[in-house]
Amino acid sequence: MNADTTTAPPAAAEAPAPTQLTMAGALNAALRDAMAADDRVIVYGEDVGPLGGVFRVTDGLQAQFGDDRIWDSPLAESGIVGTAIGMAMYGMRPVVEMQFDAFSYPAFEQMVSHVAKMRNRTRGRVTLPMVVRIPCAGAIGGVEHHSDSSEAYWTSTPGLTVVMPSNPADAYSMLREAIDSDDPVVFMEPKSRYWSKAPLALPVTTAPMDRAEVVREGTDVTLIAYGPTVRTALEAADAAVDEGLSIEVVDLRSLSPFDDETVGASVRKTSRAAVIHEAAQFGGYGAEVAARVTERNFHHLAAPVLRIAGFDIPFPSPKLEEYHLPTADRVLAALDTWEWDA
Amino acid sequence: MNADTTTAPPAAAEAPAPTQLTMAGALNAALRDAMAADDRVIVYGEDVGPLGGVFRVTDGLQAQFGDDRIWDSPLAESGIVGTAIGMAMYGMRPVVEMQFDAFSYPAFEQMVSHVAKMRNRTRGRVTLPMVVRIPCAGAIGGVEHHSDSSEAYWTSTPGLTVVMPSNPADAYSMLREAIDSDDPVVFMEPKSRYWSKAPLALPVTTAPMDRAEVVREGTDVTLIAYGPTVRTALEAADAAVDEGLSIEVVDLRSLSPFDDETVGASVRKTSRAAVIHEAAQFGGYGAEVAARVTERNFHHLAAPVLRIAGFDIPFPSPKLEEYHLPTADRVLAALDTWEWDA
Amino acid sequence: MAHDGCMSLNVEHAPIRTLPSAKPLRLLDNAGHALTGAATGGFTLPDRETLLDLYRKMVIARRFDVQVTALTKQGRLATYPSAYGQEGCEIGAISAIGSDDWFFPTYRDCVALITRGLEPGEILQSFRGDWHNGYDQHAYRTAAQATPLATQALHAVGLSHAARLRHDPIVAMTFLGDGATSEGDAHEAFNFAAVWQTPTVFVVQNNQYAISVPLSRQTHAATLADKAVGYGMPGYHVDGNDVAAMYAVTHAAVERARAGGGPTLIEGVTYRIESHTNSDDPTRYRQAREVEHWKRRDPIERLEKYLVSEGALSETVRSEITDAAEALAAKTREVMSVEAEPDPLELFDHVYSRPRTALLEQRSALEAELAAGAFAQHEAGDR
Amino acid sequence: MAHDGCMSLNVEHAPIRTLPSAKPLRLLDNAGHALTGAATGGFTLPDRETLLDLYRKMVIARRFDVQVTALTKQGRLATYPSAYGQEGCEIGAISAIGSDDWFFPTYRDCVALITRGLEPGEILQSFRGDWHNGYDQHAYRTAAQATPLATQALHAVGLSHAARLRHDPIVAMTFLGDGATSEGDAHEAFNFAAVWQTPTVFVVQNNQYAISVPLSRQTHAATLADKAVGYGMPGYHVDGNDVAAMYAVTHAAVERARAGGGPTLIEGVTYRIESHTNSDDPTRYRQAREVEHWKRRDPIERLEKYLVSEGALSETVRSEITDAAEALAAKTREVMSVEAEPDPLELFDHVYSRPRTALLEQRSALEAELAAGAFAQHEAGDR
Ligand SMILES: Cc1ncc(C[n+]2csc(CCOP(=O)(O)OP(=O)(O)O)c2C)c(N)n1
Ligand SMILES: Cc1ncc(C[n+]2csc(CCOP(=O)(O)OP(=O)(O)O)c2C)c(N)n1
Ligand SMILES: [Mg+2]
Ligand SMILES: [Mg+2]
Repeated sequence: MNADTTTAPPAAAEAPAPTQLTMAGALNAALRDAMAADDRVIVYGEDVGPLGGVFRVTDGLQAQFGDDRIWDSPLAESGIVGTAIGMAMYGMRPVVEMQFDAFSYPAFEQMVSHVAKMRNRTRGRVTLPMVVRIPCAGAIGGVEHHSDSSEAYWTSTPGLTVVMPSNPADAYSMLREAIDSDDPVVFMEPKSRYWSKAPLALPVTTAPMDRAEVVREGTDVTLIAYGPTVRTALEAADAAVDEGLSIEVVDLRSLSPFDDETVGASVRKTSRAAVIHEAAQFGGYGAEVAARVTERNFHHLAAPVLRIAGFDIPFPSPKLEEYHLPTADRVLAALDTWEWDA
Repeated sequence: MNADTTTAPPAAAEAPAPTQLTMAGALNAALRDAMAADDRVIVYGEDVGPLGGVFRVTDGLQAQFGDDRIWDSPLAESGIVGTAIGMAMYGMRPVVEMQFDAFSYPAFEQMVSHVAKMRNRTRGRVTLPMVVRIPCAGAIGGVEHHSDSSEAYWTSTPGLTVVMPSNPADAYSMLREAIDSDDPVVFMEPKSRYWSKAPLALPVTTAPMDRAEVVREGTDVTLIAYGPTVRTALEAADAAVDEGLSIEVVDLRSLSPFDDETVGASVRKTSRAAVIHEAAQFGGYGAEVAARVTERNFHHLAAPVLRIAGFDIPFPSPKLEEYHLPTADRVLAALDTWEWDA
Repeated sequence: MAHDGCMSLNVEHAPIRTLPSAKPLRLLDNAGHALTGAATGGFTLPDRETLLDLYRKMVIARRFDVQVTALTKQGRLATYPSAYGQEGCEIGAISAIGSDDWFFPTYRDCVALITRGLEPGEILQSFRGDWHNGYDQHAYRTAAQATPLATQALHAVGLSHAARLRHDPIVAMTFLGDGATSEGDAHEAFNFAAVWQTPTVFVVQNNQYAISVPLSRQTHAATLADKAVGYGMPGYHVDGNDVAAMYAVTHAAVERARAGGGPTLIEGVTYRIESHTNSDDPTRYRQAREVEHWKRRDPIERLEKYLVSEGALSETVRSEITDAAEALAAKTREVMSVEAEPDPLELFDHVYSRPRTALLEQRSALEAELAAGAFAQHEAGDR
Repeated sequence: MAHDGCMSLNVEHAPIRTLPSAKPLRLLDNAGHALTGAATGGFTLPDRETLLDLYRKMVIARRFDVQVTALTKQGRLATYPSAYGQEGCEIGAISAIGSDDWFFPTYRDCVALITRGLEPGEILQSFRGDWHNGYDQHAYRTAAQATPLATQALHAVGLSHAARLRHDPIVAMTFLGDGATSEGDAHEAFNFAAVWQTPTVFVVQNNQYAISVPLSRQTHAATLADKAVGYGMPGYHVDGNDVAAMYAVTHAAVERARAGGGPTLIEGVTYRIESHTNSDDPTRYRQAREVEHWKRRDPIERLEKYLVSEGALSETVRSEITDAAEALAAKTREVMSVEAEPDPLELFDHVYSRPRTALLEQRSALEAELAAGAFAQHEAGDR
């Protein structure tokens, strides 16, 4: 401890100086702070204990909180989600981890038939305050089954709340909010952003979890993105400046519910919109975005809402993923297909 | 036997006279004929043997083909689909039944990580000629978990082919084609249509499985429907005549792939379209239809593509399902929301 | 807030490796004679008061079941899965837990719910089609009846583990069918419970069929209780039509679980006398002969013979029980005689804790439709 | 075409109810001494030729494994899950099936694939990141390596059942990890196999860890082989570092399966000496001491000691084996020294048998991008 602390300005003690934090670090801090604040918060899953998770999001938590607050479960995802339901019924606030999107599939029945439906089935008597964390999407050179984008499965399921942060500050704030939520939350973490950094002073509270945010203002086009593609959208917006195109970027943050208000306001301003995601285009979440934005803003639209998405193929092997994933170039090329004089 | 048969015109012997057949009966006949034609076709699942399936679609088949061609498996859907994969790898053509949509969820991982991906993963070396039959949707007064509409889960999954007949003739023809297909097919059967009848002379061959069909011509609006909502669309079209509105109805038949050609031609003709389905609107298959039709026909559209769908809620109990399901009235009311002078 | 001294998840109990008895454990034979020796597996007959109580509950529960089946045939319910013939299993087991313990039932287990004190109207709401579930889970410490097979077993494991972490001495009991044991979730539940040593009691009601599929197509194991060995937990193979044996074995399991001794798997061998549900046609897959055979092994008659032979069943007791049973039947008829008309606008109320804008929009749209008389015919009760 | 006289699915075999031995079966002790009596479970040491063959395969497979780990450290592979230390288990088992039999491996089992005759370049394509799988399943009768845990066990059951329906006398063998036994699919596979009495051999490689999670957190059973009891099938608890025992037990199971005797569950007790994959950090969850302990139980050294004591390992044989191993290592280095550049347009070729219009549109779009030089940097090999 620095003997000089008394000479430091008093404000410093209240608002800690920002430090560079990765998204993985921010998530780790959110779990740590949530566990410290509320002993009903428990964490389990595969390899979350001594290993700290394959992405180190739970690093150090078992050492701090012990084996009764955070532990390694047997290797069975339906078991993990199914037991979390029981724990949530008893008033705990379980935060469970699915190791990768594709490994949440064994838990599908528990997610759809119980997590999503419990509150409705019981006329609101049984709420499930639980969080299912899912490291998601690609661009990490992962071998087969390690880069799926599963969001559409969850967003198609009434009763689930589905969110995906794109940056460390949101990661912290939204995970805290998800844990505090009385309803179950599917918390999706874009793997390729785990090591992205931002200066952060914790605890940080960003916009409420169910709100989209305009992360860059523009006048000509609205790019709607979430998770890993927010960066892609921002890159495209940067590059478009040279072409004299002013792009507004909306980070959805919440996939379900969808923030019609924020997105609609942007689209009515720009009159053109495109949505970007990694998942295959056909039946992807972008379909809902495009359908919805069009339905509600048709007479404001000068052009169809475009979808810039993965191809309609299973996620490719590491050497081929770059051809599949949307890039800023591909976004700009897509915008060029519009009849700009229309 | 009628002693007078020799006096009947000779043509009668070649083209059997149509008889009234239910959709369940047509599916039964398709299975029977496929099993008779090809001994690689095997059928198993829960209660498909002596009981003949809870909807009687496999009625009488075990008596005819024996226990080695059609049998009751243990009660485990992942096991059913997983073993079917192995059988298909060995050259069999398994046709397996999931008892209800919601009971296919335990098989989700096998469906998404293997059925959908096997051919791609193995560079086309391993094809899976298998059919997963799923009695789907509601309007049968079913208790909880018996009326889900699961199609969006399958259509969001590249590698799957997803079809849904709306009438007995298609049911027969499409099931035969699905069984003959070298690729896996998710074959969805609208439960509420099982007992709908049509005069049929078997075997019948309707349009190829991947084509949509205009089942009623019209000039003002295109209603896009599939499975149980084709009837709803036709009812709406009938009722609309009084209002002086000419409605064209397209029966999609194939959900994945989507027949852009047939649907596009209709929409370009009418310049207005709506899609109808039972599943919740948010993230439902209608989102893909609306997004796609808009993308490809934007400048032909006089109004946004509407979605008339279930509410964004878990499927209701029997007494409340009528409020949830799209009706012809609701379809017509939705069309009224368009700015018709625009 | 940090790691305190509560019990560690590192469990010290050695795995159990004992094979369940090949013959089902039994305390009363089919003629109502009390057994001694090997057949009992070391369990002793509950005292007379307990047996009388079990008898009373079975008679009442059966009357309820028969009444509901009749009402279903009259079209008053959308569906009803009867447990006729399984009362020994259902009531022996459910009577072994207390009101602070939790119960995770399936669709099959209405007679256990009645025995647990739930009201007929609460239980039958879902089968009448009003709403998916009609009782208060927390008040009765009873989960909503599960339809997706074996899924509820995991909920029971999770809940009882949470209770253990909280040092609450409660137990969770869950029922599963023979068919349900084939599902992956059954396996995961057994395994999680054994690894975590949760206070969970799994009662497999082996009623010989999963809808139409006989046990021989469901397992190649000698008994379903044998599965316990693969999880290192105790397994018991019990005559499910011997309510005394079911009670004794489940009671011991509950007490062991409560004392920190971990989970138990109990198979009750029984038979479903009625069809799977009212829409089933059992003549397609089983012989009348077989049903007759099992009718002669009726759980109520068995205990009645014993009680009579012991002189424990006075006419006063009998008539008190009959009266109670008839009163329940009357109450059931009464509550089912009025068709409930659930409010369609409630459809939107419980999906999320916090109302969503899009759902409120949909609610308004339906409200407008209702106001415009779109469903007037129905609301007039015309269906 | 109608119901012919082929074998019925109604199986007559009685359920097996024997508990596997608590101590792993073993034919050679760690010092390479041949054992007799109870320890062997009645199995006999394979003949010298077989043992020499197993030894040779293990040495070659290990050389391959070590080579691939080295190449992975050099960045030539995206990932590699080593089986160092598990060669006794892998090779004992895989050597028990013939080339007409089918094998359903996991990501862990490259050394079994090498032993089965697959080419290094074919095996490593997926780990290098070229495509999800790089060998011909039908030619090698070997399924693509499975990543979603336990899923492949069901494929093995289905395939072997199909073979049985076709009267083809083949067997399917599948490997599973200790962790994978916790998944619902493992249970469903064991159960389907036992009910259908399929010719399937399940080999559970208990290497003590599922990534970081030790066996004690995975099961409370005394042995993983104990699970067999719950399915009425034979289970064997075997020392997986004794290749002779693994071979003898799996060989017997394969022959029994081929003769119509149904499935077997075999647990090989072994240890993963390397990290889970190259991106794992095992120091976080296990002690160096433990690794050292297991290194002293090396499967190759054990058999080598026996063969030496028997005078069966001449210098000629040794050097022939070393040469073969080095040749394979050289071939592996060579095939991995050139970076494959898979054709991006192939992405669209295999999703469906019949090309879909929408996919062809997407293919054309990518083709145009490529033509326009969108990925020129990459194509110049600049990554
Ligand atoms: C996951 C799942 N698959 C299928 C069904 C359909 N189903 C309802 S009851 C039943 C049979 C269950 O048999 P068993 O577990 O023995 O219970 P029982 O009805 O005999 O009490 C089936 C197949 C279901 N409810 N859930
Ligand atoms: C369904 C599923 N869940 C999680 C994973 C992630 N994962 C890959 S390997 C592994 C550990 C597997 O352990 P084990 O079965 O013992 O095999 P080992 O790696 O030790 O050979 C995990 C959790 C997966 N591949 N599949
Ligand atoms: Mg049953
Ligand atoms: Mg392992």
